[in-house]
Amino acid sequence: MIAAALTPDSFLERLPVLARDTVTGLLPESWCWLAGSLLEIIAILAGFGLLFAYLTLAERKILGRIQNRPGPNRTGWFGLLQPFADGVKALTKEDVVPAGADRVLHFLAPVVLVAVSLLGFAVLPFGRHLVAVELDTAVLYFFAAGTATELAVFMAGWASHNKYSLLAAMRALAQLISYELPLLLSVVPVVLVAGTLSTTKIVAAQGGWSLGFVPHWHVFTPWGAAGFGLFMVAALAESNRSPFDLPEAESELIAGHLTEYSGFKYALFFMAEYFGMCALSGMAVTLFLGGWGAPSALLEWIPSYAWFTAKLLVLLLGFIWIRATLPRLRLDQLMKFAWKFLVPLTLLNLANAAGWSLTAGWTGPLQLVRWAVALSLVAVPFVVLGRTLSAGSAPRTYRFA
Amino acid sequence: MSPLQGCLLLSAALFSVGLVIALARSNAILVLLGIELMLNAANLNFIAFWRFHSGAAPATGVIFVLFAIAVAAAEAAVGLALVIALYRHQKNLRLQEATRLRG
Amino acid sequence: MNASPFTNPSTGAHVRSVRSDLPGDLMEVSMGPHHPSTHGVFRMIVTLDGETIVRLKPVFGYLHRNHEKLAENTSYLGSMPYTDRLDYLNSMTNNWAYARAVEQLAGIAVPERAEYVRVILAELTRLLNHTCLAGFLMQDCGCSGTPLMYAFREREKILDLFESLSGSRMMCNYQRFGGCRVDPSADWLARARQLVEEYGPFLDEFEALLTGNEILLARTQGVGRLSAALAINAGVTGPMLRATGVNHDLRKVDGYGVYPRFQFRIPLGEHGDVYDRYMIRILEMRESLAILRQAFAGLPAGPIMNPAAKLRGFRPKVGEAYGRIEGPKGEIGFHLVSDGGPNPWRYHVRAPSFINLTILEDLCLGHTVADAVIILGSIDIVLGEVDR
Amino acid sequence: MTFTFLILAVIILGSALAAALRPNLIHCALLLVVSWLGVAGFYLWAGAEFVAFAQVLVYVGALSMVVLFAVLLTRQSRAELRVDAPETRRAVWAVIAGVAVSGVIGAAVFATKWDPAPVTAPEVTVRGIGLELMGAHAAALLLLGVLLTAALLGAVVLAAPDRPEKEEKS
Amino acid sequence: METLTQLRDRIAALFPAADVVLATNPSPSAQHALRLDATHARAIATFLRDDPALQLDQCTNVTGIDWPEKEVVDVTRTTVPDPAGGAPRVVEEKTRRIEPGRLEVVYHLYSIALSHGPVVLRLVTGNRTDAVTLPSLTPVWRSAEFQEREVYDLFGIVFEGHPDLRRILMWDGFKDHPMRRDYREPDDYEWEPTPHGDVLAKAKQHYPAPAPSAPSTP
Amino acid sequence: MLGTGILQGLIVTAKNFVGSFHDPARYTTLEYPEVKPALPEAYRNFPFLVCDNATDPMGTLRCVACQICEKECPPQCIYIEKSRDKKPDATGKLQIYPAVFAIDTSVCMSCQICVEVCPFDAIKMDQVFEIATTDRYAALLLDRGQLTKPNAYFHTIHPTEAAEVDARLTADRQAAEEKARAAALAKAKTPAASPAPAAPVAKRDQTLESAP
Repeated sequence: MIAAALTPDSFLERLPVLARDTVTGLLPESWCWLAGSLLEIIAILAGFGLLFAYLTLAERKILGRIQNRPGPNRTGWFGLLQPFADGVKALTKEDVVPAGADRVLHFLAPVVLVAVSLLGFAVLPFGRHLVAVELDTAVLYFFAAGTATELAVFMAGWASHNKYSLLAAMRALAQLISYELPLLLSVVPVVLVAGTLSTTKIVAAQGGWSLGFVPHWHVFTPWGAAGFGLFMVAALAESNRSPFDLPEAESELIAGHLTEYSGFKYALFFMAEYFGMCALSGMAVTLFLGGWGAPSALLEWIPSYAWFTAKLLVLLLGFIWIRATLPRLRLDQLMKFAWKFLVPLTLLNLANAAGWSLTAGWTGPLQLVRWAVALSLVAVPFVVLGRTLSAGSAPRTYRFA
Repeated sequence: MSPLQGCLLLSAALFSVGLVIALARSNAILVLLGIELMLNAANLNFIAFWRFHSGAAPATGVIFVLFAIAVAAAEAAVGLALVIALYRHQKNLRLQEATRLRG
Repeated sequence: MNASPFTNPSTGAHVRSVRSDLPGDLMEVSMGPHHPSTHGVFRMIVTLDGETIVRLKPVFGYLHRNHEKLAENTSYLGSMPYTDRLDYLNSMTNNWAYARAVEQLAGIAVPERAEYVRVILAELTRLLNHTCLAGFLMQDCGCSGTPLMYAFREREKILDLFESLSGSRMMCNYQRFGGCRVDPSADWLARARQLVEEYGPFLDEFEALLTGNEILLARTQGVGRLSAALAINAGVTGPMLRATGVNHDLRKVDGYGVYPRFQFRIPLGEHGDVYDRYMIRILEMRESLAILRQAFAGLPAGPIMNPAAKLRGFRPKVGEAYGRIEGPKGEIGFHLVSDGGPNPWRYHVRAPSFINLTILEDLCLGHTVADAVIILGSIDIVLGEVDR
Repeated sequence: MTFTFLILAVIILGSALAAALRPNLIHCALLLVVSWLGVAGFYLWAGAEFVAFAQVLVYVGALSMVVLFAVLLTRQSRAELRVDAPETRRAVWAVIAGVAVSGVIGAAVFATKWDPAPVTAPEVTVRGIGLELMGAHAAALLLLGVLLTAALLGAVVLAAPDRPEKEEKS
Repeated sequence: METLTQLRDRIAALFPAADVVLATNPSPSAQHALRLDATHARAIATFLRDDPALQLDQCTNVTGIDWPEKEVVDVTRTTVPDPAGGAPRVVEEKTRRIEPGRLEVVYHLYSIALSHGPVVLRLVTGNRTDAVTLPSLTPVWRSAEFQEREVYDLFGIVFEGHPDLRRILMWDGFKDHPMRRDYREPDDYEWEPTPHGDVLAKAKQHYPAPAPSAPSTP
Repeated sequence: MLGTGILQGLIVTAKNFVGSFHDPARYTTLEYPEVKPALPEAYRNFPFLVCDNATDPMGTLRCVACQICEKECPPQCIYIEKSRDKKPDATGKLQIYPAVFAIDTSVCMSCQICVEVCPFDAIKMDQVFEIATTDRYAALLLDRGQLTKPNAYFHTIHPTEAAEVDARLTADRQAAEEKARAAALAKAKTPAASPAPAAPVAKRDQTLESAP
């Protein structure tokens, strides 16, 4: 069978590693480490740079299609050159710094933002052999690296000397304070069950299949599904995407922290937003969707990085789909949602995961009990908290005269 | 100069800078930040001793610092809450003017 | 701040709560005149405490072209195309209101067929306006254009109808004193009938998209509450007034045109908040569809213009008249004073958006910037009409 | 004494000193963030990965936000952010105190006879830290939890406005 | 609803000092009006709003009208019996008089509660220059707030007791009142090459020098 | 339950996304320069002047420079100067003609009032809307030559209206001829009688009364 011949360590699977080794093999021994790291950095920059470019196009095209219009289709075949046209435009536009702005911070903000949002990619395992840095504390590193993004948004908002931007800066801070906690807490169950902070080990813990086609991904457990949902909601907020795009609310604050940015700095903000989105989606794939693992034993011959990319793209599509549909929350509602809904749910989910890992030995009918309890621990709080959260707001019936 | 001495000197310098900030500036937030710096200097010492001094238990220094960071976070949270309460009360943050415990 | 007579309860006037103890840490933001959510060139000078609005002063007039002065220097007929440009979404109802005022001033009768056609066009205009408003309001709530594009997709179909009838999509210039300019053909009526049949499913889709959306409910319910008493006292009309629960619709109250012949209901709100204003408009669209069906069924044959009506050299006798109809945004009225000459001596537009704006500050106080945007959106203003 | 250490020391001390001198509160806070990042870098250099990331997470991720929030909440206008320069007399005394403290500590550091440092960092894994925390330091961990809860509640109570209608923000 | 004449009589009974005149409207619309005097206007307006039989709770429309000074020819016809015993003769006597200029504010009132209306109120200023103060009815009907501001802006009628009497459509620094009949637009427009005859002529007048860069004051 | 409304919305957008690939009712965008919109017959844009004969446009202009449209035009974008001499019009009758007839299309608001008030069916609404120019002023001022288009063109853009107008004009012309013939006959019979007045201008219908 060809599939069997290709698994698990086929040529395709090893191709990127082989390519790297070929290049570093040309250099003297002492340079290997540096060259290897540089190659990895270049690969991540190029890969995600290209992904960013085409993600902007995909977002516009998908939004267009959802809105019954074609989206950009003039530059190149099907508009495929649009991202480059945008890039050229951004580069050639005048860079305006408002009078009275804090010039240094105004300049630093987009740079810091992009730099920081790139850091997270270092520990994502893109494939069986593809992880830039093997860290024992990878998950902690990932979230530590991501914390500075809102700091950069704050810097941009504050340095712009614009009232809308200042409001955006306040919103960014409030949003971060509210959403960092559920984001981290929704990850903790995975760490608890997998017993490690290392991303590669977390992916390894999700390997294998029941019956050959039900993968042992965390998302297929009750706590994992809940954790995945909570993580994605918090990730939406963390990456300032609709419906949590409050700092950038274009219908209220025009573009919030971006109001006073133009040209390439503006493009950098977008780049950082998409990088953040990709990094968080990649983390979600790693933590809940089995990372680079194939969904079925029969499909394992497809290289692992292809699976990772496919899962990543599906999540990114979800981001775009949600953006096309939902209105924006208000700041106080956002905080209420975080503190009164997400945080309790993540805490309960933590307990749920703990119970799940304690009852790992249960079999037979006890297994059913285990599932029932875990499911009810997800569903009941969701319904109850959801009801209290949306208390007083419901579709109304109207009287007629 | 051994690495340990270097680290301890750095820590001492950082502590002094924190002290100077806490003593010289009158803004309550800055004073708090100075104290934070001093705490950081102490943490630096723990790690320095853990790394460059033999005889310590393998994880003690690290765990000490973790506790210190947690306590520092709590301290900062309470401190900043106090700052906000102070601001509500006297409409500025000058510590020299905060001379009464009762409003 | 001005000493406000609103604070005197002995006059029975409606008190506007003005905070006099403004604390120090306030920020004044000038929202507009170029702000994406002010629906044109409109400006709100907002004083914020954090993000909470403690004072809001609307500023407008950026589009002021002294429409009324123009009309005083133009013949009665010549003002008709200018009325298109007042509320540029609703040129048909503007035309009708003006035609009605002139008809009252000069005592011109309108043939029955023309009355039916006017009702058809007015209800199509109502559909158009409310669809647009729903789209704009959702856009203000932060939807990335999707509801707006759906609304515009349907609006285009109505505009196509207007175009093939009157020759222009928005600046229709269709009504005349004593009738309508062109008689709609059977083909046109068939197309309009088909549009009406297809509109119900579109409304269902639109409602499925957002009406039950939890975020929208949270954003709009309880926001910008308007009391019935204040609404009446402040001259608020149209869906905004009915959202507060006041049963007042000129189609029923005045019974102008042939409206008394149709069966339709008036949806009434209860809370007077943004959600009610939005839903009243959605429900009104469904009632409009019912009116349209009846109008198509009952459309009589006959002339479309009163043969006695003059186009050129129209000089009404000395006198004055105030004619009003229920426009999609509220009561649109024209006050005409004639001195017997070819031009009106005084021509005044009672613009519903303009008067509905009176209570903007009352609605926004205590809410946040984000709410101010959707409250303004729910008032449904068109600056062409506000500034005139 | 490595080159990395020197760079880190320059970053840490330089940004802290700059923070001591800047009149602008936001700049001070952001410079201190740099200083904290430097400290995290130091931990990383010293081989304490976990602590380094915890430092970033807590100081850069949370504390800096709270500080900036406090700065913005307690401003009256943009001009207010410029804190008056330190009074000369106080500043002089503060510097004297600072120099004295570092002098004393420095003298002690040089006077003490230190054991030679171990060549490699002690091996500390995340698992090891976890086991230590739940084993030897379980009581301390519990106490810390109580302390953090108390601090959180205290902070909320302190910062909560007297007027009940205002939204709780921090 | 009672007729306007009855209403006038009722008001006259309630406010004996008030001068209420029935202003007839000769057009087919037959929307006649009550002309109130300024001193009692607000009291009468409050009465109209609060009277249970009227409940004119909605002031829909507020307009200003400018009536500049004009010469009126009054024709009085007198029938003179022919002393000769023939058919009586009609003698037309023409008198010319100057009707003084005035500004007028018209309020259209409706009742939502009782679904009737309109009751039209008119307030008249003394002249068009210095006696242009009228009482504001905004304290009675909030809807008059912006509309009275508009009348103030465009006609220059000063409403006493208005909470926030500022210009509303024109900008704050604007001097004149553009809806007055004798308003002439200031000669301040920017020259732009236009083929339109009138404008061209005006431009020539405005810029007598060939160089359009240096506008001269008229 | 929390989230059902959101899910419903997501389903709608998904339906539209899929529908945009196969359902023309959902994918409504026209890509303009390549795909031109189908203009309805009633569509109106700027006015043009009708001449009866394309080979001699100025000679067969229907306009007699009565200046009614100039007076009635709300934005006053029409500018007419009467000729000093007279030229025979299409029916051979001597008429004044416009020496200058200009429309400033930068001012014109396409309201069609000039068409409605014209008693001679001489000015009609065009359908050309791609008249963007780089010159804001002179290029948007259309003079007599640019404005004049033959009746055949009018037939192509507004066939129904043009047919009506032609029928009416023919009827009027015949009536005029008949009247003239009758008058001539009567004149021949009773030369003392006053000559019949010149054929009245073509009247559209009763709604149009003669200009004041």
